[in-house]
Amino acid sequence: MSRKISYKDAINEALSQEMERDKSVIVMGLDNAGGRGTEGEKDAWGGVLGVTKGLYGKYGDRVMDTPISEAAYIGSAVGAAACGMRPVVEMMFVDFLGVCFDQMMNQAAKFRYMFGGKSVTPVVMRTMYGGGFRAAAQHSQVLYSILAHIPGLKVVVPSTPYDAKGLLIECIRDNDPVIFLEHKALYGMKGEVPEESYTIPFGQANIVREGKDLTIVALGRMVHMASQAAASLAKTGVEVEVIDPRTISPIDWATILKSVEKTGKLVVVDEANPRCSMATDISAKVVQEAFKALTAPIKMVTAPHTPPPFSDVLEDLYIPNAAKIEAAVRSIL
Amino acid sequence: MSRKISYKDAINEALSQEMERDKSVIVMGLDNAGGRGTEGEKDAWGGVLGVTKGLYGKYGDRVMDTPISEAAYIGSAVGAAACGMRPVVEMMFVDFLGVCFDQMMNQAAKFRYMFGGKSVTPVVMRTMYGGGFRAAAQHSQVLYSILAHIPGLKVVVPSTPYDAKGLLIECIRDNDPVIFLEHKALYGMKGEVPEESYTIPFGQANIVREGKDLTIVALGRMVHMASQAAASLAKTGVEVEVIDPRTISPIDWATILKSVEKTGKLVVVDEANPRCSMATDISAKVVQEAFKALTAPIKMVTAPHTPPPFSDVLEDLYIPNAAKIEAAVRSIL
Amino acid sequence: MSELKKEDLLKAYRIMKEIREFEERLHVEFATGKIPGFVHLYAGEEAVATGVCMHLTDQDRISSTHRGHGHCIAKGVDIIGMMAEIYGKKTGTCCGKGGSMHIADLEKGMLGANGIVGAGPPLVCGAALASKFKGTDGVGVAFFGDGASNQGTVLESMNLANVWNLPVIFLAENNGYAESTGVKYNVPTPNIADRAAGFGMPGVTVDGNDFFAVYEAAGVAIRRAREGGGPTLLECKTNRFFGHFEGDAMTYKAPGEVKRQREENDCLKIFSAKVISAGLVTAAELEAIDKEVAALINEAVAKAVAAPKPTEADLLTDVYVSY
Amino acid sequence: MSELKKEDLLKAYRIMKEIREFEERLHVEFATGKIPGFVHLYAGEEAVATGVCMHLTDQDRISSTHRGHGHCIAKGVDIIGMMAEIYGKKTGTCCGKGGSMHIADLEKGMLGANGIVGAGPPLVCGAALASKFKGTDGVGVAFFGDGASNQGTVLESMNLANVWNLPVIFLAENNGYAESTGVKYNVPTPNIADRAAGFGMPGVTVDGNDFFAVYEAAGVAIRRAREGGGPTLLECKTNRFFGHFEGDAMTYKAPGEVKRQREENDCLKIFSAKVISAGLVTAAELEAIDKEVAALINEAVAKAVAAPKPTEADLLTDVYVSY
Ligand SMILES: Cc1ncc(C[n+]2csc(CCOP(=O)(O)OP(=O)(O)O)c2C)c(N)n1
Ligand SMILES: Cc1ncc(C[n+]2csc(CCOP(=O)(O)OP(=O)(O)O)c2C)c(N)n1
Ligand SMILES: [Mg+2]
Ligand SMILES: [Mg+2]
Repeated sequence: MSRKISYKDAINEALSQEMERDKSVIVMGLDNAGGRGTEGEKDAWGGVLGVTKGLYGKYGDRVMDTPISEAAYIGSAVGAAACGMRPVVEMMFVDFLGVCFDQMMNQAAKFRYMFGGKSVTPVVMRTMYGGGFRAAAQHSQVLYSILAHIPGLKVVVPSTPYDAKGLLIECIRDNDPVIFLEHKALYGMKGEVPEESYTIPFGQANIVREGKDLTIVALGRMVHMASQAAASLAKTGVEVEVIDPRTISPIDWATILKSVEKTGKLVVVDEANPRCSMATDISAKVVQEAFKALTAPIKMVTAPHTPPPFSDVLEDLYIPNAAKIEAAVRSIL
Repeated sequence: MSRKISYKDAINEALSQEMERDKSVIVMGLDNAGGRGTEGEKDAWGGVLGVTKGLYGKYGDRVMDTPISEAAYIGSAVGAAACGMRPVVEMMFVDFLGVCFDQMMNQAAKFRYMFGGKSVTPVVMRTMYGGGFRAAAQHSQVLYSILAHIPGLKVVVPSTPYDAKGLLIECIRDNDPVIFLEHKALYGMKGEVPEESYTIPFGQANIVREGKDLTIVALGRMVHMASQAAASLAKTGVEVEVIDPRTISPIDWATILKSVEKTGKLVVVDEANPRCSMATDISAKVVQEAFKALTAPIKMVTAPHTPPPFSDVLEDLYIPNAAKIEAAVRSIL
Repeated sequence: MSELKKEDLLKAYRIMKEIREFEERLHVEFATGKIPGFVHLYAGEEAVATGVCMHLTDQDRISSTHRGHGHCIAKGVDIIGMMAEIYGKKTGTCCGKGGSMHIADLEKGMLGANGIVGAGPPLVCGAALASKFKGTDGVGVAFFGDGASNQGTVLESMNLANVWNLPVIFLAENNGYAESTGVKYNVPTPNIADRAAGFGMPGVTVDGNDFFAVYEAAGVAIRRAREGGGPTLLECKTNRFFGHFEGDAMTYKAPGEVKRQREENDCLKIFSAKVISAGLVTAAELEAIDKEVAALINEAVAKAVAAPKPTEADLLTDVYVSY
Repeated sequence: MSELKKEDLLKAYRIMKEIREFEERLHVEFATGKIPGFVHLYAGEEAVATGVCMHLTDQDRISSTHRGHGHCIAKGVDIIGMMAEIYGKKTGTCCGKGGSMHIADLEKGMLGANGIVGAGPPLVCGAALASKFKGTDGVGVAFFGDGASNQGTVLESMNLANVWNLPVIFLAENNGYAESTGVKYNVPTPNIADRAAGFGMPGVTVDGNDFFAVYEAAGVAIRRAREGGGPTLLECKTNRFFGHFEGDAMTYKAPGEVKRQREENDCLKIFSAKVISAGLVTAAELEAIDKEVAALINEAVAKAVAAPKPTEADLLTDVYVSY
């Protein structure tokens, strides 16, 4: 497997292969084809950053463009999923969840429980998250903690092209509602991705780097920051273990706990705001379940408790980075 | 101060006194007066459970009823707040935030930061939360963790009539957007409440009961469950300290940390679902800041990772109670 | 009337009567304190759900509201299971986990009552979309109230249904009230159907207490949808006989308002009078149905009361298919 | 035209020209890579913001969109500060914390550009409500696009404004596109203004490239609102000359479409031709303004480039008034 493609192309390929395989898979979102109702090119956009580009050419009207009515079209995806389809619906940026959250939180997530187990709702919601684009307070948020808080949703945060493809295919085949979060600053990242279809099961963390001195759990784009920090620490003889949970609901507690049992120390790296976050979630689990093993305070490296700022200097200070992670690690060595 | 009134009446009194004092305070929400556009009584409802009953008689059109358009009317409250009013707007149940969250999360919460400090948005959003009414999955949620995650919002969870009145008046006078969460199962609870107006500052926890053996931090209605557990434990000689943070954003970390420094043990009681919750938030803070003092794993007592069930037997199993808290305490003594 | 065979007329009457009896009985039982939670009764509005659902099969889907019992019964959901559900019993339609506000039966094309005002129309758009992709001629009907007509989701869905040319009927049940607030306050036009034109679809208003008016108008809209003609907004003006939910004293209604409606605008009385005077059905035939329905509701209550509650083992199941 | 004094005509031209020059210059500067983030340009639509805001004072409030520069300039926000903001500088209108999508100036009655499509109309309803309570005759204008006309918040707000009888103008800027999608796909009626009737308010459509048409129609709506007559939906049909955002190749437009619009439908050209041929203003007077505006924009860019960035100390401030 030596073919390298981008995170963005890996997502596109996963969608294409699943649409090919299963007629009940449909794709919908703002401008996911693009150019409808115009006199110019059809398939003009493939979504705002081009992730679904080309699918319209291959699958025609199974790629549905939508009016700017997130609640209605995401709700439609939920309804269609409850009636035998497997929609992959895009909420362009996760920051927009405020206009359509009910359909995910109170409808999709709760149907099965409210209906006594007598329904399945295999809807996938793709959405972009995260900072680095100087896109300011309403287009740079992370927000997956909010989604992970809701029982009934599954939440997936791939950090590499390989994981993006395998996890997205898993999402589409899964019978529960899943939110698939794409970090917009990773779209250009290239990595090895098999051409053939494959899946990665939910709840299976990836040990990105082994180490005995300290455990870092990092999410999404932060996995790469953590790896950078670990590489730098290794030069001074500190062996850090870096874990990428890949899915945060469900989450692979066993791998995280086992690592902390070994290292006795934990740093959690989460690009989100700190309060009630995945960083606190992982910290809390570890202090409950691996307390005896802990030999130092847990450290969290997160964005501060402020909205994302616009200016590049401020955003660079805002997003966790390798230097901050390294400092957090050193503070508890 | 010997007058006892209910939690519900305390809220009503706070609203009335502030409307009396300050003409820029207005109240809006579904049926907050009631009976508009009918041939029957005006002021017929005072909100779905009667909390605002009587305000229309006293303040007339400053009590505004609204169409069922939460995004529009809550957004209006936000806009009015940015233009010199002090609206107290009701989102009937916190479960409805999915239809209007954007106006709180991306508008009210972010204005000041996005606008470089050049705005104030003194809007208060009152909302009911919590279980016990057999109101099932879409009318029993807690969800304050989602709100606490968002920088720019303040989040208040009064557990007694006294706190409800003093905190609500503080909310109304505060210059930031505040969410005021009323536990529907506490409305009937009576307690001493001064007739005159008073405020309780944000970020000041209440030590409900002192003790040296273990710290319980409990929120909202759970404060009473924790007190019950503490009373029962006291009979066997276990002295538990019970802390009610009263506001969760900001939150009084100093009082919590000081208590854990003393007791070495922590149980957090949160009626919410467990993932990315206030329970994890408090656990994470303590393991970061008071690690050395900790002599046992932290325990969380929360609802399980499921939607709220309807049937009374299931709901009783779902909501944390004194017995579960006591068991959690005993498990780490 | 002529369109309907006698068996259809009897069927329509039976459904309306089942709903009425179900609701009247719940009103009584609720007062005893044995029924948990919030209960919103549909009594008075029976002709609407029935007139619409008489056109539907199991492959057509509806979404309902917090006031969902009538829609469920009209769509064929089992009454014994519904009653048990409302009592919070393990034998209920949703195993006691949903309750009155969440009764659903996907096999019957009933996508659920819903505790969130306005949540149904998007779901029904999706159901209709599924019908299109699956190549059935199934339609979707979104029931919603006059109050719900102001919820953004409802308005967005109307537009979406037209953009996607979906076989959807937006069925506005205008009972004059959203909780305690009159439709005259919340809706600034004479009819909710006036909103249709702005989304490029036909809007029709009928007397929702007249089964036949509903049946006919729904028939037109549903045929149009089945044939690919797109969505319709159909408004039915009707009354609710009980409070917004059980426990509501209805002081916002004019004195005698409900009494007058029960006397003059009761869809069951209107239906009976019409079919009997037209000689299509006899009073005795209807009385026979009344008896059967009474027995059925008695049975439903007795079974619900006797049924077991869910147990601790049920608490954590059915959140996910797999996790 | 007759209504307007010469100084008003010159003022209108100056504002339109400022917007045009600001946007054309940003287009050039963006290509150099010095401007961070997403930038949506208003060029082509100047007559809309200008024709409306010429009627407004600082106590009237507007909400804007992601495409907000034109609204800001027309509402009197300082151009030097705006440019610095777009460059992410400490001297910017929002101290560099907001950027292009969040420029606001509450003193000027400008409630903010907005990154959330449809978020503005609710806010403006609140602003108008505040005017009513404070007893000013201030109005609110909510600018939104053809794409935004399908967002539930926008539709809900129209209804709410009527229910509360608010002095609000819903100003639909129909530039034919929502990102890459044509209005013909998203909006099933000939005009967005067709939605007004369903919410009980007047709906008017005008040529948004004709400053005078906008000015007149806005004047009627604003007077009506000030006098307590309630909301109006005013649709202005116009064009955008650049992509949805900078970087968009506009392959969805027909070949030559923008070129044709620039030639035939440029609001600045149309305005100039009208006022000059009517003998109200001379070409020389307009050229003098052009020069002043060019100098102003040069100055704004130069100052923005030279200005300091925010510093670490700014990161954590301004989240709350107190915490
Ligand atoms: C999003 C949301 N807002 C408010 C409510 C509370 N609520 C439940 S029913 C109702 C009134 C609905 O009125 P209408 O749509 O006319 O239906 P009806 O009760 O008359 O059948 C309200 C406000 C809710 N459940 N969901
Ligand atoms: C809630 C939400 N959905 C989607 C977007 C992404 N988005 C930004 S602008 C835009 C198109 C808006 O079109 P229109 O309203 O016609 O305004 P125009 O860009 O033409 O000025 C979209 C889809 C957003 N910012 N917010
Ligand atoms: Mg109603
Ligand atoms: Mg547009």
